[in-house]
Amino acid sequence: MRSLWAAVMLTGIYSFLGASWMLILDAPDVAFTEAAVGAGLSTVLMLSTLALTGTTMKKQATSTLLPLVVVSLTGLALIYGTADMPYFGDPTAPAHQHLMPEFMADTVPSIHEAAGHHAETGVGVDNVVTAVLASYRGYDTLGETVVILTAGIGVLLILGGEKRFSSFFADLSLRDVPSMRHRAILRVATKLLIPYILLFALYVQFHGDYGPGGGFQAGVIFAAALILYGLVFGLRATLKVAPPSVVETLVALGVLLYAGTGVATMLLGGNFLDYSVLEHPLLPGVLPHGQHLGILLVELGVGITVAAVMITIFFAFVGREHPR
Amino acid sequence: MFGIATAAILVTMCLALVRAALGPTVFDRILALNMFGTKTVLLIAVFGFLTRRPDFLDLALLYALMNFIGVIALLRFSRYGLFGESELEQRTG
Amino acid sequence: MNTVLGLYNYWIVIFLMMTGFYVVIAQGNLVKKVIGLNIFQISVFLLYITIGKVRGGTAPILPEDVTYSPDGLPIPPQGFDGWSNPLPSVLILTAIVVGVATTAVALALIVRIGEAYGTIEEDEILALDLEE
Amino acid sequence: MALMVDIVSWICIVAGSFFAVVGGIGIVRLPDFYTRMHGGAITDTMGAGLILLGLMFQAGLTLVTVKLVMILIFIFITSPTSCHALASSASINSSASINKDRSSYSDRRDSD
Repeated sequence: MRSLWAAVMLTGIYSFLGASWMLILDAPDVAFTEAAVGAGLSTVLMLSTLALTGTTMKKQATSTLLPLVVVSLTGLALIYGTADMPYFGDPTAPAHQHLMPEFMADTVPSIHEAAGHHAETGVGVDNVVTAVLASYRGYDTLGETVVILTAGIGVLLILGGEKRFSSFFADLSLRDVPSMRHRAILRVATKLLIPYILLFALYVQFHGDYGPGGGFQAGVIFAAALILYGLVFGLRATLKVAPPSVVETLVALGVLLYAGTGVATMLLGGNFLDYSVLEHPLLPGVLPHGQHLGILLVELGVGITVAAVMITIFFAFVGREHPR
Repeated sequence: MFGIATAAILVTMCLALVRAALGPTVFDRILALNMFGTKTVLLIAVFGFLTRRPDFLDLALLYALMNFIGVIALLRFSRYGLFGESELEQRTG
Repeated sequence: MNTVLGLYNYWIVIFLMMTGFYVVIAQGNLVKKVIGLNIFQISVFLLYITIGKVRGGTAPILPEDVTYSPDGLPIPPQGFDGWSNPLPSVLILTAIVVGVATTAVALALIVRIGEAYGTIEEDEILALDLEE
Repeated sequence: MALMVDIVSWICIVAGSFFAVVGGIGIVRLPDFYTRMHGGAITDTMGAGLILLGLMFQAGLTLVTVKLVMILIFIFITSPTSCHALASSASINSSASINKDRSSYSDRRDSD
């Protein structure tokens, strides 16, 4: 396909399809993330890159035979390798024998935990994926959050040049890139929708313990709301809503909250990110305790960092566009 | 019943894909993409009932949202969009 | 399904993976390469998710009124035989967001390359490098 | 009573599926972009509306219905908006490709 633009669009459809497949394969959390990220954010990022670099590609001069041979051979080797893999959906597959039963048995619904069952060992959230993500594999998730932070800083360094970040953004606000301001219907519809999108993001953030959702998804949805605002109202208006200095602080604050929770558990006598020690006497039955509280804090940190990094990346790309 | 709905939605999705592949204009493709997205929303809603766990409808809402953002972004960044070629200057190429 | 055909999920994933791989090595345009990497990435995600699926299982989200079997395992809701594995979901969930962050870095690099060289075609960039 | 609700929801879902397929055929078969928008719009209004209504009857007065209503409202706001944006940018950029489409449309109409 010559038009990169159509290629990006079809990638979006592919991502939608992939997400639907993930939903059917019992992974609603992943489908949630993939839909938000693949179909929404990465499409926006690729399109903004195309706006900067041109939308057509030149005809291929080299032969496509060699790559085709290489790809076919690799594919055949991989298919040969699958012969030893467990069958699709096999409940006795090795992946389901180790750790998974422990995760399932130790995670109890929050209601049970409040009633005192399993309280000393279990993680009291309904969504086992959230429990594993934030508690059993808390170190790993901390690492991932730091990777996202690093990527955000990397994009700023690459696109922002040698200037300080805040002055880079101060520059941006002086220029105005094309917006859809003059489109009345779009503007009104967007204004109607954005509060509900933000509310939905908060719902996803705090409902992640009970159903599909959590910090990663909520952060992306929150950023998507601001990106929608930026697409319709222009960069200058968005910079007023989300001042760069605030976003910049939030990028670091999220990771700080996550790691700070870990340090707090250490100060309370537990291990790093061992939330069982986070017990407190305030409002029993209303405020979450122990593991649940820790998961809530950690997911909040993840959500803040993800949202802030995505907004920063969007600013950096859109701000690079030529002023009119 | 849910089976019928699922089948109908899948057929519609395929038809939308046909239009996305055929084109011929860029707007036809966006239209097909938009329709594909709405049909995915419906599919997820019906699929929840089909598998007797309809608690995952948040996903359908998210899909509808992302679909909207995608279409707006396509119109915003493409030179075919609401600004035309003259307004959004191409840096290179 | 316990024949060799029961491996079909891996074959689909491998086909998708190789499509992405082909785009990466056959296309000269850098944005196209990133798109190829994206396709590859999503197929790796799908690989993990298909491994996590258990036949007759349901999503590992416990209903509020869940009951436990004598060996301490939660009993799935009516109509299901088990739970799907939550672990691949966790791994992939974080990987997706990290994936988009790294894609953003790649795209930022492409933007800078486009500004410095005036093109994002690989062969033209190499030719310009040779001239220097 | 339960049977009545079931029958109503059946009718809604089947009718919605019918409209969805009709719209799908429309988007492939109709001759030019502006008429194809019509096909796309039918799946978004009648198709989505009726199917979601049928699902609401199935769910009864629960949280699920609330979510379905939210989805319905969302689709009913976003779908006309994006259609409007699409149509207006198509008419602004009445570039060669669109005109070509239009002429093929009029050609076909003349030959009929």
